[in-house]
Amino acid sequence: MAVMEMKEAINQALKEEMTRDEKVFILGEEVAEYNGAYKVTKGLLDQFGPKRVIDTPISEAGFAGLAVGAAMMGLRPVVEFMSFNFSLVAMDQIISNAAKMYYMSGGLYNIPMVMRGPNGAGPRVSSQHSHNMESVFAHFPGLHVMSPSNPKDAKGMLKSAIRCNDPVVFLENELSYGMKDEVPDGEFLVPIGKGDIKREGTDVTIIAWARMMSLAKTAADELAKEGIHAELLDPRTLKPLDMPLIAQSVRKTNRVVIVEEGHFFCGLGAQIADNIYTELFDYLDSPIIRIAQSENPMPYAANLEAATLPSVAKIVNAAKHVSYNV
Amino acid sequence: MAVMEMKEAINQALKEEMTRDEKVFILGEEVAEYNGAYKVTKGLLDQFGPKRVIDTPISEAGFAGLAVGAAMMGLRPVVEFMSFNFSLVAMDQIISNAAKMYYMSGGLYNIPMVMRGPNGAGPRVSSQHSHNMESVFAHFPGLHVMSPSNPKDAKGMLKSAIRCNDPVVFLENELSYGMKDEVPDGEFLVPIGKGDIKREGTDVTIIAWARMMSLAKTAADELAKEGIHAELLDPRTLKPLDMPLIAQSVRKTNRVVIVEEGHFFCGLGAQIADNIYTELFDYLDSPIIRIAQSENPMPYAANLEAATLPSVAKIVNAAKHVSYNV
Amino acid sequence: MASVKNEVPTIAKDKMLEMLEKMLNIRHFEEASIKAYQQKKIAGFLHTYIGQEAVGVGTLAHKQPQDAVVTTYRCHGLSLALGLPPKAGMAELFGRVTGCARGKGGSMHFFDKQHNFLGGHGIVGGQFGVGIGAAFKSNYDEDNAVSFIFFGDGATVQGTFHECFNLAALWDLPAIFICEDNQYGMGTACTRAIANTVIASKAEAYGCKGYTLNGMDLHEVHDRMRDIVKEVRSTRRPVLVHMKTYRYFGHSVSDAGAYRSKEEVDSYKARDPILAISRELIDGKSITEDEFKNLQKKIKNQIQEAVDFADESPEPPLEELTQHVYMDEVGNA
Amino acid sequence: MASVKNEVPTIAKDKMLEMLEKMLNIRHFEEASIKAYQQKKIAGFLHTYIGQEAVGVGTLAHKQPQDAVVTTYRCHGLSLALGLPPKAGMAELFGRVTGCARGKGGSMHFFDKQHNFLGGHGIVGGQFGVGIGAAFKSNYDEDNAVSFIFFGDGATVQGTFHECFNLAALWDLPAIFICEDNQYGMGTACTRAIANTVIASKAEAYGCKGYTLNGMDLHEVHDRMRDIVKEVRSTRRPVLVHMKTYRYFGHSVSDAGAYRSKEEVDSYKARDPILAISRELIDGKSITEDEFKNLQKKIKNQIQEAVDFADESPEPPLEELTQHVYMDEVGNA
Ligand SMILES: Cc1ncc(C[n+]2csc(CCOP(=O)(O)OP(=O)(O)O)c2C)c(N)n1
Ligand SMILES: Cc1ncc(C[n+]2csc(CCOP(=O)(O)OP(=O)(O)O)c2C)c(N)n1
Ligand SMILES: [Mg+2]
Ligand SMILES: [Mg+2]
Repeated sequence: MAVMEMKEAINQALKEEMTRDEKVFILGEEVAEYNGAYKVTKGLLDQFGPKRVIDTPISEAGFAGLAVGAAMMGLRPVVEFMSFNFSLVAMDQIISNAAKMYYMSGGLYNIPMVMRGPNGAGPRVSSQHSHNMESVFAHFPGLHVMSPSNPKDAKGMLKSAIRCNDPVVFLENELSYGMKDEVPDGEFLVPIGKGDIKREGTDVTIIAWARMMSLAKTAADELAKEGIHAELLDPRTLKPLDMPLIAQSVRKTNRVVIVEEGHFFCGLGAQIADNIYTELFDYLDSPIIRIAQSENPMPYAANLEAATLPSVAKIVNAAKHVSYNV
Repeated sequence: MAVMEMKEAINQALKEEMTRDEKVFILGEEVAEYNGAYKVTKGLLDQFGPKRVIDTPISEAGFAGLAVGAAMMGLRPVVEFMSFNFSLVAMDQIISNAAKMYYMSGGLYNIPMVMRGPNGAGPRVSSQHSHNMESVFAHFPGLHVMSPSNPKDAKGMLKSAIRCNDPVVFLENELSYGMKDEVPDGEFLVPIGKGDIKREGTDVTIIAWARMMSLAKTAADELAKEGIHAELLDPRTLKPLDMPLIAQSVRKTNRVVIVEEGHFFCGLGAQIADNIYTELFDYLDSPIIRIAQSENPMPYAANLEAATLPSVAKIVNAAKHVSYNV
Repeated sequence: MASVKNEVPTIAKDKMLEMLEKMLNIRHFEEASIKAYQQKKIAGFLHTYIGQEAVGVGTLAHKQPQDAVVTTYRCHGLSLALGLPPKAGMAELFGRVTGCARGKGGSMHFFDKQHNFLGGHGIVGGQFGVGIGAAFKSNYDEDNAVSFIFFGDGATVQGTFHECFNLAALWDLPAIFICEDNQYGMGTACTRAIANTVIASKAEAYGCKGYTLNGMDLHEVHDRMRDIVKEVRSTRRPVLVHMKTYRYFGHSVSDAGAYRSKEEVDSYKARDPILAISRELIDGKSITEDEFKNLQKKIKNQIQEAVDFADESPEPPLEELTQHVYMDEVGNA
Repeated sequence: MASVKNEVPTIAKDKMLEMLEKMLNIRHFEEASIKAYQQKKIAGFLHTYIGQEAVGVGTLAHKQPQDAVVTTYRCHGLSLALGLPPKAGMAELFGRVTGCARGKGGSMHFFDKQHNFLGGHGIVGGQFGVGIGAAFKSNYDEDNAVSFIFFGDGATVQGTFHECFNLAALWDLPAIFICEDNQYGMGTACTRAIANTVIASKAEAYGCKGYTLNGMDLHEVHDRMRDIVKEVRSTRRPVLVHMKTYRYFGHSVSDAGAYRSKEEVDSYKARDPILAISRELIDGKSITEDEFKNLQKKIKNQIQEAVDFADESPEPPLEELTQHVYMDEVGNA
């Protein structure tokens, strides 16, 4: 076990998988000579050479499409979107090609391809650079969607994603790249579709993923001081959801708060809530509260940006609200 | 009042608005000389000439972007996507530009622009041509989303959409273009954000929009035979939702079935359900049942396509299920 | 341009016959599919390749096993040219589990792994990336393959054309971009869609070579493509081939094609490659009239067998509905 | 290429002084913004225009009031060249309600309706459509405007470049596509991104004219753009202008620019347009050394005032959070 930053853990996963399987290669803007816009791919060019670590022009639809074709022919591309905001220009390749190919070819062509990069809010990067894309990608059958909340999971999840024979959208957070924690050496896999209880608790289940789990942890600390013991549940894989784990927790706590960084309307949280209401209606002592971004594009101004995003205070309030409402 | 097909009603709305306001123009593939791939724009070229009814090359990102710029400069473009499947190649223009411009310019540049065309399943058009896009567009603040279920609404809603000073995504159905009904002559507006009760009932609220309302009607007929009186609620505008109307109906029936043609996971139905659970928890006698497309890309084979889509039988079963579960 | 009659034929008699047979196979397959569509055995969109046979057959004559091929929704002809059994094609059109995509893809989404046929794509311009991805893989694995990327005139103005051609040129990918210019994208004449219709010249924007070929002339297609494929196989530089061709029917079976005059359509039919090649072979005494008629009969029978096969084949079992969404079973999905 | 010293100056002295002032204004604004960024008064991305001033100032000297302008995230320089008050620009960078986008846009999203400045766009290639849309509007309303569309070398390989240039050429839209080629897209030299770096030649793919200009030379930019703008205003045909220029700083303030040698950067700084023009005016006795120093001082003071103004301005009130999402209040939203 070594202590390392999130971005190093992702880097380690890439290195290990590229060493294990020479069909794995990486392409994206600035991933090679620049070592990655956020240094996630640092050292990979040196280690694996320009054949397998490839700087692309600013042609997301082109290189995402190239990856689909390469995957059909047996390679295992890892596409880095410098940020997932730029996946919008490649949306058709992701939805109409990557997600649909295996099905519409009647099982002839699967697409073992990972698309990864930072998702969601950056530091003050405004309206066009702050999209959370999980709810969009999760909507379309054919894609798996994963998003880690800590360095250890990041490594184990990305290794599984690269080994997956289907397209995986792997969502990171620029704001979490510097997060430090212990990461197991060598082979360590987190299975796709398995969530994790990050803290046990009895009074309320807080479901949060990616960067939101950090906020949830702080919120849980504050709640503990007031005698409310929150259970923190990280689905890790957002599609498919680990409903058995969610059910187990909700049966215990009977109260749920869902925290997502993205927009509220048609957000993934609505689906999680819907699943819980449908499967566990009788176990709920209170309506679920969802915390999400406020319903506006991301503003630049510091005060407005802060007001837009979920916060520890909002989580604490929601948890109290569902808890007192017995 | 004249009886006309859905596509004629849309055509009439376009004609009236183009006559009323010379800033309104139409562009899209085959809208002019071909009179529209589905004949929705029939006669418009003859009446308004090539300056205002414009055939485009197959460059959706280009012409959607052009419309955004033209809207910023004061024109009122109506963009036809031959089908909304092709909006995926223009996704960045819709999300990053049309939806964000007014906000990120601090209110300097609004975008009075309508994007319209057929959404969802066509007749046996397979995986890449059957996307329901409402849940994606509704996710991003800055867009209004509307989808009519009958010719009369189509006319009144589209006229309002064209007069709206913000971007409106207006989703039609190829499979409903031939639907006939009475349509008011001349000025007739359905306000954005107002739903409609298509049939009053007492036992269960069936929320359905666009083509699904036709299925819901047939289902309601069958249910009535068994003594179950379904109230049929068409939100018409999908964003913003008419929650007061939904609340009023749910308070009466205490039971809800939501029918959408698109995919289940992160579908709009999840958001509607979440709203209802949150606002009306104590009025619900049973968990809501959602009917949606099964979780696979659209297959071509007739039997599989039918199995994928919502059906009258599925709606009837769901309504019975929530009704008997007192 | 009339079909060139070579005194010293550049194509051996056997090869000519084989290509004629392939063209006939496509022609009759498409005619049968139109008929089946009218009988409502086939649904959705149906885009036929009739008129364009020389392009596909003449080009793919040079395909080696390791090469990949990708095209649009107008994909039956190329699949058959590659060797897809008509039964598997027809069954796909009928939506049967015996189809080349198990009935899930339909007319627009033929696939054939045996021949590295990567589809059958419904989104205009959606296949460029797939095609250069296969070319990329060939360089990666050093297997000396080339990638045949077919597309229509209308697709030249999609952003992916530009992005993918630039990528292929930048990275020396062995991709052959073949524009099947049938002069219309649906009802839009290409002069109303493309600012500069000298399509081959677009290659220069990427520092590459462009060629213009008469796609109605099987000799020209076959001979020039032999050289071009050879060139790309060795240079690893992408090229753009502008094939001037024509579709005799509407864009799809539901399009009456009112935007074209009967004269225009007839002028192309007069240069029909099947007509030209069969005449040439008969005139050159390579085959007799009777042999040709027998060949036609044989193929028609085979197509009829394909139709019968499709008709008798079962639909996909319902449990296939949610199969092939994902290859891997993960979590609780 | 050294700056051309004209014996018979093509640009009047007043105009030269005005342009020098504009370039200085941009330079000092950007320097102040870097400082404020280091002091954490500005956050997010900050892309400066330093080095490229001659392009914006020389080009926009020919903008008429009805013309529209659009560019990338590297938008401060052009806004100032158009006449945006530095206070409104600096306040935007500080995220204050007095900013040109009420503090909502930030560095990448300056807007200025008075000058038809349509932004400030963060997505590479995202602004092409906006630009040709404005040109379309000009034809629609017959107001004789042209549209200035600025973009980087890196953006030439986005699909929207191709789609929008084709549309502009097809429909005779008066759009001036101005590629500010600073030779890098972030850390990627344009030779590693663009297959054919003779960028002006790409216009031919659309049947249009392309021009290559030395963007470090204010005279050349000003004089050639005068003719080009005049041409487009009358022909209504789009053109592509390839401006060779350079950014002295990294891609954004967080980029150290290690991919470029000091020699390379210095070679461009030696041709700095502000240096060249101020020397030329002083040498030609259009102004004295002292007058130039006073001008610099005046501008520095104005920029300092802008910084102070920004610093003292309030953040947007919280009720603005959900304002400007929609203009129309509808339904129950
Ligand atoms: C992105 C996209 N836009 C629109 C369509 C609808 N569409 C299907 S085929 C077609 C015309 C294509 O013409 P061309 O590329 O010349 O090919 P052809 O059909 O003539 O072989 C159009 C507009 C589509 N499938 N994809
Ligand atoms: C579609 C898209 N992809 C990637 C980015 C990230 N990005 C921002 S600027 C930039 C480089 C652009 O270079 P160039 O066009 O030459 O403009 P310059 O910054 O040199 O002025 C990149 C890759 C983006 N903003 N949008
Ligand atoms: Mg065509
Ligand atoms: Mg650049």
